[in-house]
Amino acid sequence: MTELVGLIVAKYNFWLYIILMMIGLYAMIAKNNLMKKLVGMNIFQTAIILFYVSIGYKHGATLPIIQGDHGGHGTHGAVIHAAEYINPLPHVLMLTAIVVSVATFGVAMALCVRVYRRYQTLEEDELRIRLSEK
Amino acid sequence: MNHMPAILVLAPLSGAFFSGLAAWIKPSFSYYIALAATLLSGVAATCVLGDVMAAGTVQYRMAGWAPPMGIELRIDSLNAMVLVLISAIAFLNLVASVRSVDREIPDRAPSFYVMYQLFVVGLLGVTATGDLFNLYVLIEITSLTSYTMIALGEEGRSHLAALNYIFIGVIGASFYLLGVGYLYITTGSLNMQDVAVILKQIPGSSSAVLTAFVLCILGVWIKMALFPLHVWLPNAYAFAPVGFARVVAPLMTKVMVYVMVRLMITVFGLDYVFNTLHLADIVVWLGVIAILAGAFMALFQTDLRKMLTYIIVCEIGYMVGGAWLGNTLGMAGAILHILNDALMTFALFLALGNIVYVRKQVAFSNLQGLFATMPWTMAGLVLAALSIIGVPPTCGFFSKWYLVLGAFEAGAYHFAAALIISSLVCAVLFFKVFEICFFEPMATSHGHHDYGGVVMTEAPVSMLVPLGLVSTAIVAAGVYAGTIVNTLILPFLQ
Amino acid sequence: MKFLGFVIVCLTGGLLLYGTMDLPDWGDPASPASTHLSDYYIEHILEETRVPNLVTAVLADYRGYDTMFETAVVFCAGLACFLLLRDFRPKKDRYFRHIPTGVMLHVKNPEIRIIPGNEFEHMDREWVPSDRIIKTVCRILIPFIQIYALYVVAHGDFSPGGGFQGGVIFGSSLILMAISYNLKTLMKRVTEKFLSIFAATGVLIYVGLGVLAMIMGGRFLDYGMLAPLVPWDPGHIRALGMLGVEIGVGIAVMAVMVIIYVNIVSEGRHDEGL
Amino acid sequence: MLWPIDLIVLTFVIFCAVAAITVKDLLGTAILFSAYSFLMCLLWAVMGAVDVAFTEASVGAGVSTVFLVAAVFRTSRRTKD
Repeated sequence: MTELVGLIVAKYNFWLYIILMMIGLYAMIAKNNLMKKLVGMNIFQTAIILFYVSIGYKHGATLPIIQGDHGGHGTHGAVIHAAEYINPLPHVLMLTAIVVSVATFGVAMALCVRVYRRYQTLEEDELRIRLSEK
Repeated sequence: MNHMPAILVLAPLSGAFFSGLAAWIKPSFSYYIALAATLLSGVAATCVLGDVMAAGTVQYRMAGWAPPMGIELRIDSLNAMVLVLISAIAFLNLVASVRSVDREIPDRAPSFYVMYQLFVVGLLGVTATGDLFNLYVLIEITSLTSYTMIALGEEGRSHLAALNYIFIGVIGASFYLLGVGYLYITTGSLNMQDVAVILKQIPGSSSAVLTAFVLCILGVWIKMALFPLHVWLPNAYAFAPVGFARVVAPLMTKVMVYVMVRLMITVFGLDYVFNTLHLADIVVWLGVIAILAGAFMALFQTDLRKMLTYIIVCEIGYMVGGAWLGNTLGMAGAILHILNDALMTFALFLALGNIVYVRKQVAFSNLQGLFATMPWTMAGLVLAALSIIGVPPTCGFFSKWYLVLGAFEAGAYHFAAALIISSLVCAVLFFKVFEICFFEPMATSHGHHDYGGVVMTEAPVSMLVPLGLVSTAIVAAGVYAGTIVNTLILPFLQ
Repeated sequence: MKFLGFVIVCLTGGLLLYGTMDLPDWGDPASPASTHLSDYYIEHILEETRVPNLVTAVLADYRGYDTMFETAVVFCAGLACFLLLRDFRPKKDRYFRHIPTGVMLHVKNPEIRIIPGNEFEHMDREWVPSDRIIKTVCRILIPFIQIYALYVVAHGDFSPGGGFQGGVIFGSSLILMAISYNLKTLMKRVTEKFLSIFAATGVLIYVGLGVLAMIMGGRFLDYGMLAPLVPWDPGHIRALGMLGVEIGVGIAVMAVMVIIYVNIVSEGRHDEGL
Repeated sequence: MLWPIDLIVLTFVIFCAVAAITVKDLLGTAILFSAYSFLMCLLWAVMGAVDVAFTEASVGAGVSTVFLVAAVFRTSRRTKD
C-alpha cells in the first residue's frame, strides 16, 4: 500500500499531463466545430508544456534566479550550489513553445475567419455538405 | 573563422525582413532581394559542401558556446548534399515563379516573397542544425509558412486544406516535441551528438527511450505524410498556388525523410533501431503499403496535379521502406532517393506550373495537343516521367537499383515487388497522360477539330530555363550516381 | 470519427503511460535532466554572463539562436494574418453621422465618397455609444500598462520577464485601447505601415546584433565580442547584448500582436472592431 | 510545495479543460479556456517556472482569449457540440 502511495506521489504529475493531453487530442480529432478543435489544440500544447515544466522541478530548490550578491560587481560571494535552484533549461524551451503555439493559434484563427466568410459555417459536417454541393 | 554555415541560414532570414521593408519603397525590390538572398545561400551551401568534402564535418558554434551548452550547426556530407539541393531548388523556383506569382497573388506578391524566404530558412535550418529542440522550432517555421502559403491558393478549398494541415501538422510537431521531452528527461541533454553518447550508456530496454523513439518517428512520419497519415497532403498541395506548390512538393517531405534518417543514424544509432527494437519488418511493410496505396490512388485521379501529389505519397514509401531495410545498400538507396526524388518532383511540378500558366486548368480533359503547343515543357515532363518510372540514363533508375539490391540483401522480396509494381503503375499513368497530350486533337471554339495551323503557346523563357537546368541535373545525377554514392553517402554511413 | 478519435487517444495515452514507467521520480534532484546541463548552467551563468535570471540568460545567450527563430515565428504569424485576411476592397455599406444635425446616413453606393471630417463622422455598423466610465478608466490605465511593459522588458535580466512578455503586455495595452474606444482610434495612432515596419525592424535588431558580433570577429550572436563598442562597461557586455536582443523581441512581438488582433477582429478591413 | 493546493488546482484545470470543449456556446468556450490557462499558469508558478507562468498569463489567459473572442465575434457563437 505504501509503495502505491509512493508511486502516486512520485509520478502523479506525469499522469495528469497525460490526461490533459488526451482531452486535447480527443477534441482535436473528434470535435465537429473548428473553433473547438483549436481550443483542443491549445490544451494539447499546454499539456506538453506542463510535462516539460514537471521535468524541470526539483524538490527543495528555489526559482532559477540567483539570489543575493553573487558578484554583481565582479567579485564572487558565496559559491552557488546547483541543488539550490530549479533547472532553467525546460523553462527556456517552453517559453519558445508557448510563443510557437500562440503563433499557430493566430494563423489558424485567421483561417477560420476566412472559411466562415466563404461558407458561413464552422461545423465540419456542414462544410463537407457545402463542398460536395459544387 | 569560417562563417559559411551561419551565412547559409542567415542570408534568406535577413533577406526576408529586408524584402518586407523594401516593399514599402517599391514592391518589386522585394523580389530582387529574395533572389539575391537565395543565391547567396546557394553559394554558401556550395562552399560548405566543398569544405565538407575537403576536411570532413564542419561545426559552427552559435554564440561561441561549446556544444552541449549552446546550439551548434553540424554539417557532414549528408546535410551538405541536402543543403545544396534545397538552396538550388529554392533559387530556381524563385526565378521560375515571378510570372505566376504576379498572376495568382498580384496585390500581395511582396509578402509572398517574404514568406517564401522564411520557408527556405526553415528548411535550411532543419537540415543544418545539430540540436534537437532547435529542429522543432525550425520545423514549426517551415510548417507555419507552408500553412499560410497553401491558403493563398484557390478560394475556399485551399483554406480548408490548410486548416486540415494545421491540425494534423500540430499533432505531428507536438509528438516530436514530446519525444524530445522523453529524451531530455532520460539523457539531460539536447545536442544530438551528446544525446547519442549518453543513450549508449542507458539499457536498450528502457521504456522511456522506446517511447521517445516512437513519438519522434511518428511525429516525423505525420509531417512527411507516410501512407495512413497522408490525408492532408493531396489537398494541400493540389490547391496551393503554383509558385509555392513547386517548392513545397519536392522539398518538404524530403527534408522530413532527412530528419528521420538523421534521428535513426545520429541520435538513436542504427544498432538500437535494428538490433534492440524489432520494428524494422513492420515498417518495411508500412513502406510497401504506402507505395502500393499511393500508386493505386494515383490511378483514379482525373487531374494531373492530384495525380502528382499521390505519386509523392508513393515515393515516400520508397524512402521509408529503404531506410528501414537494415542494410547499407538500402540506406544508401534511400538517401540517394532524397536527392533524386527532389529533382524529379521539382521537374514535374515545374512542367505542371508551365501548363497551368498557359492552360489554367490541368484536368485530363484540358491537356489535348500539348506536345504541339508546348514542346519544350513537354520534353521536360517526359524526361521527369521517365525518371519516375526508372528508365536507365535518368537518376530515378539508380536509386531504385540500390533499393532493389538492398531489398534482396535483406530478403524483403515484398519490398522489391512493390517497387517494380509501382514503376509499372507509374508507366501506365504517364503514358495515359501522354496519350491525351499527343493524340487527342484540340477542340476549337467552332466545335470541329482543327488539325492545321497549331500555334505554339509556350510558357515564358524565365519558366523554361529552370526546367531545362533541372532536366540536365536529372540526367547528370543519373550519370554520376556512382560518384555521389561513393564520395558523399557511403563515407557518411560508415 | 468519434470512435476512431477515442481509439487513437487511448493508444497514445497508453504509450505515454508506458513511457512514464522508467522515468525518474517527479522532482528528483538526481535525475539526469536536473544534473547534466542544468548544473553547468546554474553554476556558471552568473560568472560568465553576469545575469542573475538564469532563464533569460539561457534564452537570450546560450540558446539565442532558438530565440531568434522564435521571433521569426511570431513575425511569420503576423505576416500570415495580413496575407490571409487583409482586404483592400472598399466596403459597400458605410454609415456616417452628420455631426451638426446628428442625422445618420447609410451609404450603399461605393461610388459616393464622403470624407470624414468636421461635418461627417464615420460610424460602425453595430455602433454603441461608448461608455464614459470605460473610456476614462482605460485612458488612465493604458499609460501605466505601457510603463509596466517597458519595465518588464528592461528588467528581464533580474526578475521574471523579458522581451516577449513585455511585448505582449504592450501590445495588449494597444488592444485595450481598440476595445475601449474603437478600432479607428487605434489605427489613427498606430498605422499599418508603422506596425509592419516595427515587426520587421524588431527581428532585424536581433539578427543585426548577431551579425555585428560576426563583423567584430566572433561567432554569430557572440555578444562578448561587442565589448569594444561599450568601453565604459565591458564587464556586463553579455547582459547588455541580451537587453538589446530583448528590446528587438519586444518591438516585434508588440507589433505582431496588434496586427493579428486588428486583422481578425475587422476581417482585414481595418474599419470596425469589437 | 503544498500538495492540497496543487491537487485542487489540478482538479480545476482538468474540469476547465473538459468544460471548455463540451460547452455549447463558443463565447463560453473562450472564457473557460481563459480560466484554464490562468489555472495552468498558477500550477507552473507553484512549480517554480515563473517565467513560463508569466508568459502564459499574458499570452494564454490574455491575448489568446482576446483573439478567440474576436474570432467568435466575426464568425458565430453557435455550435452543435
